[in-house]
Amino acid sequence: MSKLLNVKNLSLEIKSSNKNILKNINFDIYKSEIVSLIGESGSGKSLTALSIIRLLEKSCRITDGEINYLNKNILLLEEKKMRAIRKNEISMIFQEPMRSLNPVMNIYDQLKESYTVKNTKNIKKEIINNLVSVGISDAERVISLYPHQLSGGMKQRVMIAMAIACKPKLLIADEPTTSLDVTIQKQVLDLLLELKNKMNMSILFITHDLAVASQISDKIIVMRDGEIIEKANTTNFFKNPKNTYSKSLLDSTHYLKKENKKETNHNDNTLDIKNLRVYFEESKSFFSKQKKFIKAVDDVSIKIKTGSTHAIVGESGSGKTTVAKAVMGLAKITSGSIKIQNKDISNLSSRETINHRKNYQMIFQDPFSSLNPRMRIGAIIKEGLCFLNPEINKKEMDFLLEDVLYKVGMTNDALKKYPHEFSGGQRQRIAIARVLVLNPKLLICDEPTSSLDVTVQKQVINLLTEIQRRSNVSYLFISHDIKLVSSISDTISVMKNGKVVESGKTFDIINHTKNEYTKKLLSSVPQIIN
Amino acid sequence: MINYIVKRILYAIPILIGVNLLTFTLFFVVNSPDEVARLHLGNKRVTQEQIITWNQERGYDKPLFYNKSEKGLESFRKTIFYEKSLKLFLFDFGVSDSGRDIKYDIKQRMWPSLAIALPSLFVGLLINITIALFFVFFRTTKVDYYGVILCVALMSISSLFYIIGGQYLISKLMHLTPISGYEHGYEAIKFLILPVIISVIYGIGSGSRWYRSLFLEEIEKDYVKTARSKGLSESAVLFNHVFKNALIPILTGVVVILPLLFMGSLIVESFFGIPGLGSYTIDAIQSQDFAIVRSMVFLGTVLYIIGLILTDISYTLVDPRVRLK
Amino acid sequence: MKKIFKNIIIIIFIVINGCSDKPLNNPYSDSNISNQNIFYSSFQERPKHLDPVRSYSSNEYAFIAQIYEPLFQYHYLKKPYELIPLTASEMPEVLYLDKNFKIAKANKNIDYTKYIIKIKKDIIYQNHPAFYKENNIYAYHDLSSKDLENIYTIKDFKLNSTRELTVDDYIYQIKRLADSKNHSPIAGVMQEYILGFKEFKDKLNKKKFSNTKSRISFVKSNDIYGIKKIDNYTFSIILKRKYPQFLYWLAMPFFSPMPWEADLFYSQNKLKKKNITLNWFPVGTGPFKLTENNPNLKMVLEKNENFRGEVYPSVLDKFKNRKYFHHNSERILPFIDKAIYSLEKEQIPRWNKFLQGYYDNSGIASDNYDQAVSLNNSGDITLTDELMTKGINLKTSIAASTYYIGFNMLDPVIGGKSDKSRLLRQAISIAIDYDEYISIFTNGRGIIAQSPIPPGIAGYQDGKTEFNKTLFNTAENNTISKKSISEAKSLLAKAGYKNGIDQKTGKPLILYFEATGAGADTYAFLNWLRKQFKKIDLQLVTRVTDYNRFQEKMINGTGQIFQWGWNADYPDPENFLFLLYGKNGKVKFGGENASNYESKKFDSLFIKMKNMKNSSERNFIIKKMLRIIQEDCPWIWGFHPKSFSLSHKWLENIENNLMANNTLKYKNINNDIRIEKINKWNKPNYLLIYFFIIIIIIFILSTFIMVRKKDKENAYD
Amino acid sequence: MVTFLLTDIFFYIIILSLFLYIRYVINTPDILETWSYVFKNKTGILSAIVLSFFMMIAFLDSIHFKEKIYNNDKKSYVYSSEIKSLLDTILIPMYENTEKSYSSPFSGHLYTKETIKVSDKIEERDYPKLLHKGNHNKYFENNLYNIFLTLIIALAKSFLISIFIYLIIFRRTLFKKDNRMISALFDNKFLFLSVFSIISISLVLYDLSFQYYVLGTDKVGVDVLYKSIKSIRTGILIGTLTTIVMLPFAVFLGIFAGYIGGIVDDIIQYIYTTLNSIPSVLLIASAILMLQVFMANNPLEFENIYERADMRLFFLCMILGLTSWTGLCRLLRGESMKLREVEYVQASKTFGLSKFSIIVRHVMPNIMHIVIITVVLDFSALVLAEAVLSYVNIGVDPTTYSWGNMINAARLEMSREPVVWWSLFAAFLFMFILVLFANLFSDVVRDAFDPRASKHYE
Repeated sequence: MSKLLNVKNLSLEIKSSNKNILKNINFDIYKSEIVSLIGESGSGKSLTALSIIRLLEKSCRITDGEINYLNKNILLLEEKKMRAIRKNEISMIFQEPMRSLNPVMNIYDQLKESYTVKNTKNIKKEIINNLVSVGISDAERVISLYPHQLSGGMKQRVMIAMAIACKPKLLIADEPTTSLDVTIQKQVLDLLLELKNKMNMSILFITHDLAVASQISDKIIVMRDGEIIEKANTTNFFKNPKNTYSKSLLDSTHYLKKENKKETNHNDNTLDIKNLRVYFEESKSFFSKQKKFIKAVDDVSIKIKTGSTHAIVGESGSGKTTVAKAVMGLAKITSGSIKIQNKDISNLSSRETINHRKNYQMIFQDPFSSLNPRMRIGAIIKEGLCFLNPEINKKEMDFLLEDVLYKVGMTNDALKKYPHEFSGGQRQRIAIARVLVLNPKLLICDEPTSSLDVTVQKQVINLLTEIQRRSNVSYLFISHDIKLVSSISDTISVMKNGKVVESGKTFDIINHTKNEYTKKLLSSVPQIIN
Repeated sequence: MINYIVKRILYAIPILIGVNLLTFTLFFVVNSPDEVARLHLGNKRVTQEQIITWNQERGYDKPLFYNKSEKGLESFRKTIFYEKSLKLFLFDFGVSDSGRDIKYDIKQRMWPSLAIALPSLFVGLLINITIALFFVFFRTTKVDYYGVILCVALMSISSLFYIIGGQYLISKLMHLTPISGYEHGYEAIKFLILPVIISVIYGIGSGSRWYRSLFLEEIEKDYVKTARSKGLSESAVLFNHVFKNALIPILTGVVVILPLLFMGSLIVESFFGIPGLGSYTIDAIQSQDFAIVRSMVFLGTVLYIIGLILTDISYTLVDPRVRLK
Repeated sequence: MKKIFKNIIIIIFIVINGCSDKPLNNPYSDSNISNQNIFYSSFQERPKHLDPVRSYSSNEYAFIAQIYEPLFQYHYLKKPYELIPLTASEMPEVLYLDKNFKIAKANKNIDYTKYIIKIKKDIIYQNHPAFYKENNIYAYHDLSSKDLENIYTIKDFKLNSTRELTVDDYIYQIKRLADSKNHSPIAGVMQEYILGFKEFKDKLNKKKFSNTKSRISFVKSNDIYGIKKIDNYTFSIILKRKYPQFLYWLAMPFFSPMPWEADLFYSQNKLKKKNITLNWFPVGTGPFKLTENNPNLKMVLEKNENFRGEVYPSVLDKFKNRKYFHHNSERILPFIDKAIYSLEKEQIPRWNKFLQGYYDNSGIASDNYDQAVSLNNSGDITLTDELMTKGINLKTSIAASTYYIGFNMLDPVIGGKSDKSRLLRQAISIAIDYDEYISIFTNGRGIIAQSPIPPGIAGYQDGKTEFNKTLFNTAENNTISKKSISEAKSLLAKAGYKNGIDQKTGKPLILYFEATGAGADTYAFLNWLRKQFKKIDLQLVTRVTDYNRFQEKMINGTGQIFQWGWNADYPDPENFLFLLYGKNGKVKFGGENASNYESKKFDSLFIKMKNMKNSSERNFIIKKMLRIIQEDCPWIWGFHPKSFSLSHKWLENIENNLMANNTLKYKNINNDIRIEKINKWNKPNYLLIYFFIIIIIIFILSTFIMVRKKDKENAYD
Repeated sequence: MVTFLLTDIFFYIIILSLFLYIRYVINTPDILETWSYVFKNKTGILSAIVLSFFMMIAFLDSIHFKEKIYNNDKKSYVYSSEIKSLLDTILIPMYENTEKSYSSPFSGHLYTKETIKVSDKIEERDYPKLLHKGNHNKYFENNLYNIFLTLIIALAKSFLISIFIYLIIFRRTLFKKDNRMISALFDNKFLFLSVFSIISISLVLYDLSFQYYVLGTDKVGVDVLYKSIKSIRTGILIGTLTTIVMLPFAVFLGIFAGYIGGIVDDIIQYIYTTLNSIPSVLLIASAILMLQVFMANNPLEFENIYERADMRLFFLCMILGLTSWTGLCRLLRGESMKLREVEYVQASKTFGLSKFSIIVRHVMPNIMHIVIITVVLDFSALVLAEAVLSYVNIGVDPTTYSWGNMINAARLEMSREPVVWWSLFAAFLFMFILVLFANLFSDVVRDAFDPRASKHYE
């Protein structure tokens, strides 16, 4: 097997602040093999990719090293020649298909650019074939469409079509599936594999998801802040990772299965949602009288016992978040009832709601936008407290803060700081502290980990379970990641297009579900194979 | 589409009414008709009776909103408000205080204004875009940096300096163009060159800088990276991708002001003695001919609103993402 | 790259060849600067009215005086000004009548004056659609909107005609003066004099008319009984009293003939909608007719082909030495075929265009002054060398007008008859140094006024033998010197404002000056004025408003101190002194006496003086009157502006005659000189263009270089 | 006796709020972060300094007082009605004495010839000597040498002064090393240079103007340099006061429209669309005319020209403000609409906070950057607008010192031969400097605050 690409101690620095962001990277890619580049955000995997295809920002400079493509250093090529290589040899897929396609050009024009041949007649035929080959059946229709008219999966397929148009020897795929739903993700991965085999090209596959990597790649390269810390072929890697960091990565993917603690005999429900409906009125056209509705949540009923965790699973747009909002009173309920500790919140007086509110609180998805950047941590945590029980005095307050910070594993000096001084994980802890300080009976967690790196994810989840064990609070846990959910929840309901397609005990559903959709979900979740 | 336009026009009506009321109150608070009369009757030997008859002729003697002397509908129609303001909605501008028919004048003066405004707009657009692209090409180099500073410097000069300086240099010293004046037909060209050049140069600073920022904004987007990864040449990337996208805000920006071009540019026109609507307005302001000013305000508003509607339409034409609801 | 270079070189080559020395900056359509005899000039603001019944300002006269012909005109060459017949066949016969219209025996029982006026035969109007008849009905007097489809100006009417001038037209015009619908500014004055004018006016205004047509026919059919038509070429006017100045009025455009056909023609509403009105398209018998009237752009006068053969005036031998006297006098007027007046609001372009030779004549604004004029060693005014070499001619003369600062006599502080206020006024009058004003703001183009009366008019005080004794002292060898500031201060102290502090209140005295407009010069002037008051420790507060506000203040008498001016209607002291006549008080009577000055003695003398012919006796009375007002200082006697007018070498027969308005017909143009000079003065200079080309080249090249560089570079650099 | 003109008071308010803002910035790290970006950058720091220098002049010029006159009958002092400013007292050498008419920069005689009496018989035509300056050289007879020496001395002085200043501030910063902004200020060698250059320029001008009219004199012999310096206050006031006037409208309406939405939104939108759709020149024109009526009708309220002119200036600002608030309002509306959906706002909703407290706690602080950007951006535009309005005669009062008025007058001077160029030049120079640095500053500020703006000033 011959070497296709060889990266030899490549180093990169940012011009303005001469700090190295890549420190001598070394790896090889052989013909028709898939190499996965794994690492958390900011580990420099994308930069490596970009420097291979030489599309780095002007702001960073290659200080040292060489990249030999078929034994000649492409870094030495002049731009013109490099273009030719991009056109015919190496091509790339980017993470965000919606942003990576030119919004004002239709698919045909965009695809056309990646062909060298001038004569348009054949090109059209080729393009259509190409699209078909990436699994777009009605290619004739699609080529005349604009990107915004396509679904995320379709876009990514088009991107792939674009990349393989020139029959490249090397395809660089930068997190090609991260922004896609699991079901779609699976299809795309399969497609890549198929293509690879068909036109035996090599793929440099960049991802943060070990499971995905394990499924497709022959070789694994783990990066961490600009350095390669482990290189191994896939099977070995997942059997016994040498590096400690790799280990932590690895075991952060599988969670300690929650020991089924004995049934809480008093079966009063912390949360009891009965046929909840939330319809949004579509902005109706100027003349037509009758209103159109988007049925975000349609006839959903959920019960949560005290101290237990209920998870809502569904793909994007399934209406799971809307349920949460409805409970928190952020979305108007069209019909149905929501009881929290047997109080129907929809008919409470404003005074009562204020008293009642401290019992149910919410943790948001993105810790970066859920903390006001202009407020000190202290103020952020206090905010709810001061408002919901004003009678509390200074001393108690300080005690409470200290206590809650301890609970979420932080120290007092945080109080004086501002959010931007913390990492994502810490922020999420703060967000938790903010609600925890009110010691609520019900916590709604809306994808609390999805925007975090895997290792951090684990810590947060652990924290949550820890909290639940101490003060037996019940969770309404919303997530798209059925794998994660299965490990921490007692009961699950699976949502699709605003409806609950299935719900019940987690164990039952994970292991022997009846429902097709659930099956699909489960099957498409990437599992680490070893 | 049609729905949308109809809707927009319906929305426009209350705005026009608002503007109308506002200007009306402004203008009839500012000067009582008597004073206007005195101004227009000249300053030698003006008797009160002349003023009264003058007002009668122009219907300034009527009550503002409600006319008791008349009965029924007449009591509303025989008022200054009805005759001076509401009639504007029918584009019936009436007679200027100096006794000329305003509509006629506007029709006549519209064209010289356009004759300046259109060329300066499009030549300016062309030059500014070229310069902007130039900057973008040289981005992150010194050329770009000092270029931008130069633009800022150009921006920081008052338009008056451009005009005075230009006239002095080109007309007085170099004898390249007439100092001022206007002729109809193709003769107009030699009178328009200088004002057009000046207004173009005046626009370069802000214009090219603004377009530059638009281009840069686009050039940082992901799809540009995609395009590069296809191995397109830099110029191909610039023109086929960046340019196409940046053109959307540029075009629509042009469309907004397109109708307003009729209004002409106040300063330039009056400096170069070009009989357009701009100088018309200035004269009206200076001689306090409120009939004209009122009409111009109304006209301006209408054109502005038309501009807005056109913009939205043009969006749908150039940007596939936008659909009118 | 080579290709590009080649192209660039070619371009440059073309451009350089394209550059000729032919002037590019000719502000007229090239066809115009031809061998046709065209007079080029400018007007600053569009004339508001070209209807003789309305127009009263010099910028309007500049046009209509060339078109309409009143009965009399001023002799173009003679000084002092002298009236001569224009359309009249001779000067009118004047009869003084007693109360029952008999010839008055004695001077004292004169109650009426009768003028019998004869006009020349076969004077005919310019060709005009209003006169056009088809089988004895006026074709264009009842136009339908269909007829008007592609008619935008008077020229668009295909068919024209004309008719002879008769006295009816003069009579009709006088009636129009009476019609308050026409807002004639002199209606008020005339009803004092013309017998039956007022009655006619009231009758007319009482009557309600369904439409203008009927109004016109009414005016046509009814008579002012003071005015009698004797035959087609003779008519008589009876005045209620003796009023010698009336002849001057008859020389003004107000008394031009107006054919009723025209009035009727223009009264059609459909035409009004197209701005075709009598106000914009005059109809006259004069040497010129207005063929293009675009007040936003230019106005064009063309030779009236129907103009009778009036000839250039000749005056006896004192003009023999004039180089062009011989070849012009007795020649038939007008000399020029066409006069083009372009709208020129800004002063800068006007002056520059004049220097470039595109305007034939120009005044001198104070800012161009030292560029134009210098005083030679002997102190009299000549042109600067620059203009000399251009061969420009200068004419100076002192306008029959005066500028003054008035005190509002109704004001409690500054006004009133009390000594206190008079002394204050005198003090201020001394303090304000008009010599300086003239030198700063008019570059010495004016002479200090001793009294309202300007030079060239009976009763003028020259400031040598006769002068204002309140403000001036005689110095040695009969020159006079202004009283000193210290004297002013002592006057102020006497008035009870020692060091500008009111002795009663102990507060500084604050006076208010009403300024108008915010012209570029206003600021400078106000500063200067404040400096003047400061000299005697007085605080002056200036209130700047627009002309409307100013007028209003004058009418309500709320103003305190203000600056104003007066232009003579006719060269007679009465026309100036009436500005201080009590019965003309602006506040009380809405007259022209803006400072609302009132003095029994003065008024009685005024009435006496008013109706006299110029005579030593009259001068004596005037002198007495002047003494009174000079004591009271209702005004600060400002200055009489000198008017300078410049004209190019090729413009001939320039006499500045400030009373005569119809001077265009005398002017003549030598076109060859003009063309030669214009070409000489306006050689274009192509430096800029080359410069720009070079810039562009650099622009292009650098881009190309950059492109190549970018293609060359590799990842390391 | 110190007197407060209307605009003075507002100007003090502006200065005060400026200081308050600085304090706020210094103890909120993240904003300090952004600002320190501004001060780390050469353009930013230079323009900041120049602007603050102009500000200082304007401030000195806004401290007004009346002089005492001794009334020797009453044996007591009374106050003259003439109002002077602190700046006037500093600029005495330019202020106290005036010539007759035009004189060119550094020249010793008037610009135009006049007939001068040599003896009582002979008159001749020549350039009259200037009364006060141009003929009284301090050091040398020769002008060039003299100017040169004056220049050297001034430079020396200013060097010492700036060193002094520098040390003072520097000593203060030794104690608070952690303070990022100030350290940023003083890492920058550039700072010293710019401070020095400004001080030296002003000192040179000042010293020279004891002996010469550095920028000549105008039609009535007033020192043009003096006029241009006095105009600074007008320019700055128009630039700042206007925005101050408009801010409350824009901010509150904008936020309410955006955050509360519904009918409120509709009404506010209606208001600003209506105002927006009127051509602003016309709106301003008519408003100014109205103002003139007001002033003509109650003349007694304005004791003297200063107050009168000041009143008009103030109203001009008001009117400009009223016509220009709509843009910002729209921006803020959009932004607070976005904020309404942001998670931390949602979070505090879940605490059941009231709309108002959410606006105050969360929305306000997070739109401030937009406000700052617009304020800085508008500044220069407004200064330029003043000139144009004055040209149309609807600008500031003709007796106010302003560049607009200077340009307006200069239009006539340009047609003179030889040209009187210095008034126009002076107006151009000062206006250009102010606006240029305002623009540069605003650029840097926008880069710092606007997340979308590309930071191309590295």
